[in-house]
Amino acid sequence: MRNPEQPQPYRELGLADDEYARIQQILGRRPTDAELAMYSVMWSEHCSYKSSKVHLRYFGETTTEAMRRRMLAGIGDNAGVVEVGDGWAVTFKIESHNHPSYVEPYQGAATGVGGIVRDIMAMGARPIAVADSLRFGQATAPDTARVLPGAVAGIAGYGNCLGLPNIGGEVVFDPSYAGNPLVNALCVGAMRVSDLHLAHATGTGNKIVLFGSRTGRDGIGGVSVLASDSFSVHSGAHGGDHAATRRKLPSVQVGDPFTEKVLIECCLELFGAGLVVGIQDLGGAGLACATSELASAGDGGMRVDLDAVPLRAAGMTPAEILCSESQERMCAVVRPGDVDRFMAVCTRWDVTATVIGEVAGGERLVITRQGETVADVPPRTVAHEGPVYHRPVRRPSTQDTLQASTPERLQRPTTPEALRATVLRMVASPGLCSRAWVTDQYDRYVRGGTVLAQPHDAGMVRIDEATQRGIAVATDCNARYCALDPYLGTQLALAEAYRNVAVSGATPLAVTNCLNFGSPTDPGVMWQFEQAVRGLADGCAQLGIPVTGGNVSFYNQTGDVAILPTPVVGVLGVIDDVRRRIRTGLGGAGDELWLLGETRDEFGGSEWAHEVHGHLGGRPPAVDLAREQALGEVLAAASRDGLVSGAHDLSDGGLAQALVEACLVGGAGARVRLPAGFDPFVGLFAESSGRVLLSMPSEAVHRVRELCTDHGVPAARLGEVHAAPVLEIVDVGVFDLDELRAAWEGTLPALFGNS
Amino acid sequence: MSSSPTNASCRIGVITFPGSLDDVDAARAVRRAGAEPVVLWHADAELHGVDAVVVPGGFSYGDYLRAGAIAAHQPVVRAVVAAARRGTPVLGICNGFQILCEAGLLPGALVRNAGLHFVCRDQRLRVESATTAWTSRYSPGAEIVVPLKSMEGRYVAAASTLTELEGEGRIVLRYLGSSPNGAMHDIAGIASADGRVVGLMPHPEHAIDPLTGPSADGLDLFRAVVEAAGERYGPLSSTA
Amino acid sequence: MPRVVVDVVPKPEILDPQGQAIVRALPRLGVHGVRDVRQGKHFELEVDDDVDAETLHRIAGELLANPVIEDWTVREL
Amino acid sequence: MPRVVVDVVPKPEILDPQGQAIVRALPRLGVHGVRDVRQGKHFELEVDDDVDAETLHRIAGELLANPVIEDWTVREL
Ligand SMILES: Nc1ncnc2c1ncn2[C@@H]1O[C@H](COP(=O)(O)OP(=O)(O)O)[C@@H](O)[C@H]1O
Ligand SMILES: [Mg+2]
Repeated sequence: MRNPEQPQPYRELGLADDEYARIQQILGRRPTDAELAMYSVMWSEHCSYKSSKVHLRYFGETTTEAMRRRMLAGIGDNAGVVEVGDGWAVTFKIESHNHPSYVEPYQGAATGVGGIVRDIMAMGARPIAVADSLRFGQATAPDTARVLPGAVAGIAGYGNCLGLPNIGGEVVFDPSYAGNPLVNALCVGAMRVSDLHLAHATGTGNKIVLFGSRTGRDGIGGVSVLASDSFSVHSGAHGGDHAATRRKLPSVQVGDPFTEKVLIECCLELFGAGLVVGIQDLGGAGLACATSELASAGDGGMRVDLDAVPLRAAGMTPAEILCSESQERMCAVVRPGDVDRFMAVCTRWDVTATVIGEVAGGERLVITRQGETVADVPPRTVAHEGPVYHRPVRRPSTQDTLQASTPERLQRPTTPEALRATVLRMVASPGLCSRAWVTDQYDRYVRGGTVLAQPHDAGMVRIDEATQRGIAVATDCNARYCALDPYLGTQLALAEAYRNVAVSGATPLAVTNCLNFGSPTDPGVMWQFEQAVRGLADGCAQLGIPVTGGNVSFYNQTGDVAILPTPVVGVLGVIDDVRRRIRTGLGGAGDELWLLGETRDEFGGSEWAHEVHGHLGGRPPAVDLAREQALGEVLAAASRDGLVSGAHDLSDGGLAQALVEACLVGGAGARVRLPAGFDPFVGLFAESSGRVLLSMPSEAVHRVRELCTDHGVPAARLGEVHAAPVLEIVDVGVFDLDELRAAWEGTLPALFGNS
Repeated sequence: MSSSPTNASCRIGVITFPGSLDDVDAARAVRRAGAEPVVLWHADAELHGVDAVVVPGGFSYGDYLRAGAIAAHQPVVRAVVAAARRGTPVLGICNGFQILCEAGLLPGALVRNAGLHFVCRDQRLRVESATTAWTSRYSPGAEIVVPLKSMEGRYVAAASTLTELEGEGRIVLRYLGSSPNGAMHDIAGIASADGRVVGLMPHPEHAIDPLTGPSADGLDLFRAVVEAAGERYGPLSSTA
Repeated sequence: MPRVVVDVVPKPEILDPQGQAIVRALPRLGVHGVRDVRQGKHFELEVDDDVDAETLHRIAGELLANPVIEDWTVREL
Repeated sequence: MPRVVVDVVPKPEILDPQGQAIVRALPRLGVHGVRDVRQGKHFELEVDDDVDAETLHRIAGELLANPVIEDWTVREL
């Protein structure tokens, strides 16, 4: 601003009056344009967590020393890191790219993958796998036909080109995601414990090197616009209207996966050669974020010269250069003596790299352009000392009505014919049908270490060929449960992800999350958020595994209607020998089928109530984390002793769905008699938590039952696996596997086209 | 770990382009087959005297412009073309196949799948020719299962080229079951006239161990050249 | 029957990785002097005589191009 | 600086599923009367004045197009 009288557009940048006042107070003067832009992007909800901070602290408060034992990095770092044995460390994190994926599904989802992969690289790790947790509006809605194929193609296009196997995720449909699709991408990385890199700029005189893509006018102000209150007003004003949303977004980032792949190899060579003191990825808020975070995590002082930044567009202002969200860029702190070798590695990989500044004495981040100082700020005030809100929190009055409308009154199928028809209908429903249309677009083989991927309950990759040590991950969230009770619903998500990892034979170690919610200005939404955080933290404390990181996405709503509260939970596990992994499919003919856990008449938030009656009400299934832990120990022992031939967790759709999936995935039939004690409908479709379907050779049954008794896990014999390609459920009916396969696999291709 | 006859003196080069992805996997398969993998860098027109070359899968140069188009102009490819003319066995896998076609070592081209999506699946294949340098360990007509993962996997060629390939028995692999990508004549892999250069879309390097792939059916491609080299270098020494 | 050409190019401010890759590849072909390349899409349509210009622009803007990141031109031959 | 356009289209005998997909999608937009669509590539080059026509044809034929499956045209603007 040349004219000091002219008012500054802080509101358009998403800054509230008091925030603007605080900036002036910090600086003791009116901010420059560059400073105003930096503060506005860094103080946005997305970067500053201003509405969630006070709640997220609870994760730290509930993490005991015992839980920290294996944790090398946690909340606050680019991504959490846990030690997994043999000197290996694993880092993983989920991040949302929701709104960009609505505006431009392909590029939005693609750059979502790119961003989380750079987070993992910023820990010094080699990215080894990705997973994607996706939510869309009604499967049959026209806009879903635009968003889903685009987002899936974007994840495939970017992830496949990076050479990262896609080993898991979710696809969920619900009307509340229309106009607010959720694209949450997870990345796992592995490194030697000794190679852990943290983002900090220490050592006066050390150089700041920017490397990767050139900087252009990509997604400028995107971050603040995406997450600022000003945006929610707009999206509220004209909900699904793309044109309007687009006008609000200056521009969309386009991903360049090839450059990112080269950047990965380049970074690993730099780490290996010991040429990196500190490293930081450039994501939301671009250079403004990277420089202020590096500086405040280090000694505090830094000088940056914007003239040195390689630009793609002409006439970019300092503010634009600082806030550009051009993808595929990293920022490293390098000893002066290493700069030449650093540059040589970059040249070998044909990666553009430039020294843009250095670590300086003092405590200020000073940024210049053409000899002029365009910003002079205390970096901590930009990166860490942003505003903290204590938003009003109020349990919505509607919550009681919601819980009062129980599923008991819903008409249930009783005759065998009706039950048989319901099984086929459920199997073919968008919520439960095969995800192959999506997952067949993802490379699950690249890197040669994938031991389990879709359609198995958890993804598993080998991290060490010599020792066969591997890791497993699963992401889950049933948002209908969370709507009925956000505290328990989030614990159910944790329980399912934990169970999905456990049934693979791995031992759960750590938790990450992506908390997708509506507007934080809505006290009801903040109540859901607070409940979810507490439920997850308390649950993790009970299971003894820490939350090592996560991501918050607010403002997922249209008008004043928020999405279902969607706290996606990711669980990471370790297995010391991947050859002992347990597959989801049924074992060989003659094997016995057993059901572990207890079945109750629980239909609140169930897939059946949703699909058949469009009903959401009552209470979610009961959670018993001690039981989940006991189940996990049984499965770990069963895997270690090679007792079971297959294991599939029960979740959405209950036993019926688990049986059908186990038969189809294993390519074997089965004869099953439902456990006595309740009517077949409950046996087939209830969604009671803490249950697993096992197949095992009869020789193993005795040992497995002993294990169950020792751990207090109920076990009931269901039947046996047989050679005939038929699933027979006594008193319900007989299903040809072909018939089931046609129903299960036909739905998504029919909706989104045959590929 | 499957122990296989090793031939320390057999060295097989695996090229790394910027954007190569399955090069590490090809090297692993070479090692499993008992040979020593040698890293070949895209920018060096130098093959370090290897006995055979694998052009691996991936997205060289992002597959920008056209799959394999930019890689085909790299120095190392010129060296590969020259070596192939001297009879050095060359295997192009997926992106490698695309590169060999773009470089003119193999006829035809690979274009966008008919379904327009990336396809990753365990693919049933029939071995049509067991007389090439890479398929000699299979029995003709053998059925194998190997992962296929590609976006530009649809083989196309002029009618005259197809007649020639069919006539000369140069179709090495064919897709079985529903076509994954609409390839002409269900072609999954072809060979040069002398049977030394083979290109295929499926990934045998991902089918060397049932733990990490659908089968171990792919290993024999790599074993074939190791054995042939063994005959040149004398008997195989069998070590784990 | 009239033939129509629609050319679609990435907006100037939008990154064009493909064009950039081509620029970098050309010197290896011994070709110099190519400063910049933008890669877009080229569509050739065969339409009935009664398809008017306005319809053609709808087709281009709603189906052939992605207005968020691309510009387009319509030429009737 | 001269600007050059290179258009690349799949040869007629090569199936063009992208073009076909567009033809199939048009009725859903309420658009009728589009008989056929072929999708190709469109390149816009900025070249120095001393880059001659012969070089441009080399660029088109050796890099931008694959003569096995594609035809191309070069236009100087
Ligand atoms: N978007 C996705 N990306 C990758 N894998 C997915 C995706 N959606 C579902 N999957 C995989 O498909 C299988 C079935 O998914 P789901 O039914 O949600 O599993 P579960 O109910 O056990 O959590 C799992 O292996 C899951 O990882
Ligand atoms: Mg599961």
